[in-house]
Amino acid sequence: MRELAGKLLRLDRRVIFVLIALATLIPLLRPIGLPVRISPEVRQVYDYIESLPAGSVFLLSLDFDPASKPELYPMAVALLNHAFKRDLRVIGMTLLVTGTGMAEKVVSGVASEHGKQRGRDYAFLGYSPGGANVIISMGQELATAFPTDHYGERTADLPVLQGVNSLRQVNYVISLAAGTPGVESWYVYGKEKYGFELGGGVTAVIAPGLYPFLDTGQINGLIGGLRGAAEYETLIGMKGKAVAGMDAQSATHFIIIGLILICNLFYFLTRHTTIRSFGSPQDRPGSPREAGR
Amino acid sequence: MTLFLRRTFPLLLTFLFGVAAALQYYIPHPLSEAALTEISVWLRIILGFAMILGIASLCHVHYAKIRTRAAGWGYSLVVYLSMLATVAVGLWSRGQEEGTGFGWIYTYALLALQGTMFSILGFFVASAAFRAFRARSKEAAVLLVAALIVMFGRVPLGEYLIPAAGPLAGWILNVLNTAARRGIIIGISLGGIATSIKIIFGIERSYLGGRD
Amino acid sequence: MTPSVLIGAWVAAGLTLFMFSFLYKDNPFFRFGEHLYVGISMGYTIVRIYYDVMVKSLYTPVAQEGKWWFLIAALLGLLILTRFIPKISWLSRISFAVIVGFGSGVAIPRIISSNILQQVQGTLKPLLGNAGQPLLGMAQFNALLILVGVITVLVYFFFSIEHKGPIKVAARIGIYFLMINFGAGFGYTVMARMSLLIGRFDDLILFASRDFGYASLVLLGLIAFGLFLWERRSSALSDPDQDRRAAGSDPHADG
Amino acid sequence: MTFSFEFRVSSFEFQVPSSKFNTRNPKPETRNRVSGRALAALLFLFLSTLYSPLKAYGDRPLPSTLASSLSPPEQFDAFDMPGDGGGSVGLSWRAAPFDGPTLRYQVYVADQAQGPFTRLVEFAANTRYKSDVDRPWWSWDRNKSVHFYQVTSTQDLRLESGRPYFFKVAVTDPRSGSGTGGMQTIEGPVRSAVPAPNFFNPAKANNLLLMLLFSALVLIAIAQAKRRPTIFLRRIPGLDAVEEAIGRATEMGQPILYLTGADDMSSLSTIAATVILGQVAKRTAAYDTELKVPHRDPIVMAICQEIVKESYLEAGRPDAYRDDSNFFITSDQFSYAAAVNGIMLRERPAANFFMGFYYAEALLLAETGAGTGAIQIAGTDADLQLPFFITTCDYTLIGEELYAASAYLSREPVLVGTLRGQDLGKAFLLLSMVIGTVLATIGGLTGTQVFVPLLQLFRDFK
Repeated sequence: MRELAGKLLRLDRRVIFVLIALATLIPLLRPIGLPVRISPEVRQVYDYIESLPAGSVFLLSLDFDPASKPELYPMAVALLNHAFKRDLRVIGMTLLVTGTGMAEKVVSGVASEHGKQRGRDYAFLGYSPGGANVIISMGQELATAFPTDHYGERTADLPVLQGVNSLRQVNYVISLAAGTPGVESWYVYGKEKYGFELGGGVTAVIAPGLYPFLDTGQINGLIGGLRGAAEYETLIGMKGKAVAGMDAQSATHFIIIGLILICNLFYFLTRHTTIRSFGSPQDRPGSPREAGR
Repeated sequence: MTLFLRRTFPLLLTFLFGVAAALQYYIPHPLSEAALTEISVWLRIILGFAMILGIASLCHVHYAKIRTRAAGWGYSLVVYLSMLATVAVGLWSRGQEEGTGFGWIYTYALLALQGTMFSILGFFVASAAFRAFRARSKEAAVLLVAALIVMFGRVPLGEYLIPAAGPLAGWILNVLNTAARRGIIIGISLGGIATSIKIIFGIERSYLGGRD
Repeated sequence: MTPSVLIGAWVAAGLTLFMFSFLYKDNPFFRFGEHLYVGISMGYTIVRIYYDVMVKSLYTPVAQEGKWWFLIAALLGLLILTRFIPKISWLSRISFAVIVGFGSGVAIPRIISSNILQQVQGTLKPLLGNAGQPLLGMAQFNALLILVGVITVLVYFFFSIEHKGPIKVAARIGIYFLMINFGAGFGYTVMARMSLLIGRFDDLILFASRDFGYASLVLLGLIAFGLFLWERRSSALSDPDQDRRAAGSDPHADG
Repeated sequence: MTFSFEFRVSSFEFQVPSSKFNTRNPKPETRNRVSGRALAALLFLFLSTLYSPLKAYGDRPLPSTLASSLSPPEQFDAFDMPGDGGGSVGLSWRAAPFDGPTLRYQVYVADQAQGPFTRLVEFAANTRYKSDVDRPWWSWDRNKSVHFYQVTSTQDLRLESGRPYFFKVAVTDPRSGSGTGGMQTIEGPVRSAVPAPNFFNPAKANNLLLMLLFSALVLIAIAQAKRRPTIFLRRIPGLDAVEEAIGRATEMGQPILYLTGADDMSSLSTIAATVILGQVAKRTAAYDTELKVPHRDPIVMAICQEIVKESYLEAGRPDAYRDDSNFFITSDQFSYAAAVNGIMLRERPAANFFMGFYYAEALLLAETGAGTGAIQIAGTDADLQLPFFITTCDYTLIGEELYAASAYLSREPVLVGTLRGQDLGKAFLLLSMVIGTVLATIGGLTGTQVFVPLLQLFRDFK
């Protein structure tokens, strides 16, 4: 028994790697949909979109590039699904040139899943250079900031934008961001002046920094990280990438926790035997010689 | 005269730039802001030139391997070829990434390689945790328990099983963790300030190397 | 789907698997990926430096905006290159002096602002109830804990005082705080690292779809087969004992 | 709240000993009577010096809404905002007895004295006082009886430094307008100000003071150490291991891998790492062990070449020095990590040193190194990466110990003196935090503002 325990303590790292790979892969292929507790800040975003009557204007600014895709892309999918389900008029855009292709793909992809038509039910404006200045000029006149949409059609002619001359006619804006320009820019240059409601979706890293904005009502809701995206998917009843991702998170965390518990159990079993390297301080169990190849 | 140029002049420059850069922080005048931006551009330009040193070193190492047919010299050839190819495509694309071959290399080769190396950390946190988190001593036990609670409380399943785990993990992170981090940060700051002062006053000059 | 995207998917999936093969052991696929990565990243850096630094930050300001003083920076840059000529290589010190001096000077006030003042300020909280609050609530208890933590950790870092008596006790408590910090930091980061892994696996799953010609699956099979062949060849060529010891640094596997 | 009252409160607190929590008793008393008395004396000193800025807190006017007695804003003044980069003007005027939530102030601006004036802002008459501005007492009169509004450039108005602007303030009563058709508005005088950039931001004076204090502490400690070179230093386990690691590499005939971190030469952690490299190189020169230093920054590489060369000279082994022991890989984070991992797996260094600042690649490097069986010693001030080094390395220099390491390794009085200076700095901050917390607690319990000026010394102002 002790021998076995000692052997397990010197477990080949590659066994752990396989366990982690499986714990990630299986939930991604077959999402279990483990329960996720919905936080109020995510629910606020959901409730606000629920409260908008059909035909309201919803602007989604996808202000992120491929580096933040794992966290923010599922948010975009979930929000677009919700908006199209509610028959909102959806406007997509981005403030980051490197994110343009990805943003276009997600907007048009989700739209076609819901049978929505470009120009009539939704628009994708694409990218316009200038960062936060784009928001300012959109506030004055949408057509100045985006004379044409991403596909080269005049924005003024798009049926979906009838009656929408500037940000003042937009009901709800959500910025999905991993930094600046992002949620803060939309607040400072947009909401404060043009009076639309603003929500945010951000990576887990910058989410803590935005809670002050939430407390003061500068943004009405916040979706933070993959977890926030999973909460949103749960709210709209869609088991998407984020839910699958959270399942994988739970699984990998529990694998690690389990491994630690087991190895401590074995450690206490073998502690009093003379297995090399557990007694002397020079040869600490954490030392590499034990790692095994 | 040369001794002055070789030894004293650099130290003098260090002192002048150090003091000026420190005082800049207290000067709100636009000129001082402009100077700061200007100098950071300077540093980028200097680094740009210095990169030639780096490229030379890289090429030298791999050239030596190829010339001596050292073990694995074929891989050194891979370095040369991929570097030259990337530079050629980059110049062809005029440094633009949108819809060019250069952008293609960035998206499909560089991002994929980078993302994969980064994600290997996911495996490594697991194996490091398995090896290191053993309750060998009281300190190690504290480390272990803190890690377990935080890991448990961070994922939906953990929070679902033990609802208190989430808030407890949050408390550990926001209170106990903050306290220790503050201590570490304050200590680091003092060490950093002391190093800065030694450099500015020419007490620490090993970075200049040489004896003359 | 355009051919460039399709080829891109195959390349990305292949390189991803090459790098992951490192988890098994050092092998030719990983070595190829590693060296390719170094070459591409260096090439990318060269191009970026040429356009963003040399053209945008140096040539344009000097030639078009007349900012001649940027030439001083260029001169300092050239001085660094004197390291190629041993006789005058001491000139490079002038540039080092500027860089190191500037770095040290810039650091001091900013460190004081964000790492001392802001941290001390965050610690100075009332330990007993503020007006309107309970005398000893959770907030006060936390403030006390933070104060104790900061102080004991600082005591631990004292170098020139012998750790005995009350100092020793405080330093011990400091160590426990440090351990909690390390444990919590580790546990907290696991999630972020796993997110990256999930993102990577997501891409592989995407590339394994029919649209991409089952790229991930085909390549995974090929790499596994390649590794099998490589293992067989290397164990046939070297005696088993040596192989075990030097697995991964096998000279016979070289290209 | 007057001076005598404040002092009475604090002296009362210090003289009545009582049990811990049932009365609102501040901490010092429960600890030590003597220090309590000393504190009281100290307080007295502070209070007497702070008397003048404090008296202003008392006389805030009673709000009343007698609309009939509207009068133009008094003591209206426009001035360049102190301690800024220009482009901003401050307006202040005395709070009137009729100020209340129903009345409103309007601020107008023009670029000529005759106008035309445009309205900038309108706000309730019981808001925006000088005391609302978050500036320290030494650079701002935090007066509750003076209204204040700061004019800065907006989209519609560009305030340029160096030219005059004209301002006026009007007080208006919106209620009076509802019935009679024209609401009662009374304008004040026109004042002008020239926004100008300043050469010193007094709000940052405490920062400057701390910088001078720490500089002096370090320099004095160094001077002292030169005179009395034997200073006690506690053990740092990781440093004892440096020798052991080099010894083991020599025994095994394997190289030593030394990394200087991810940052460039202007970062202090990198500088510390290069200084330690010098000490390590002296030993490898003496033992004739191969040293490998892969780099991410060409300038750091060049400097490290100088340092290592110098160390070999000092150790009397210039012949053993090789220029390519410092070599460049790439400046990209993860390709560098991949290449260093490759070196670890193929060349099997017997000892790995990770000094300097690291980002996410820390675990990638250290865990691979752990797998190869090398002795690993890390030293970093990257607090986010410390957990990973702690769990994967044999020894880790935590935060400040990185900076201390060179002093330990060289034992030069100058360097050891620096440690003393750092300790003095720590002691100072430690005491400030304890005293500051006590004062904040007393302040919180009694609701007094007396200690605010003192506590502001440790606040970061921009």
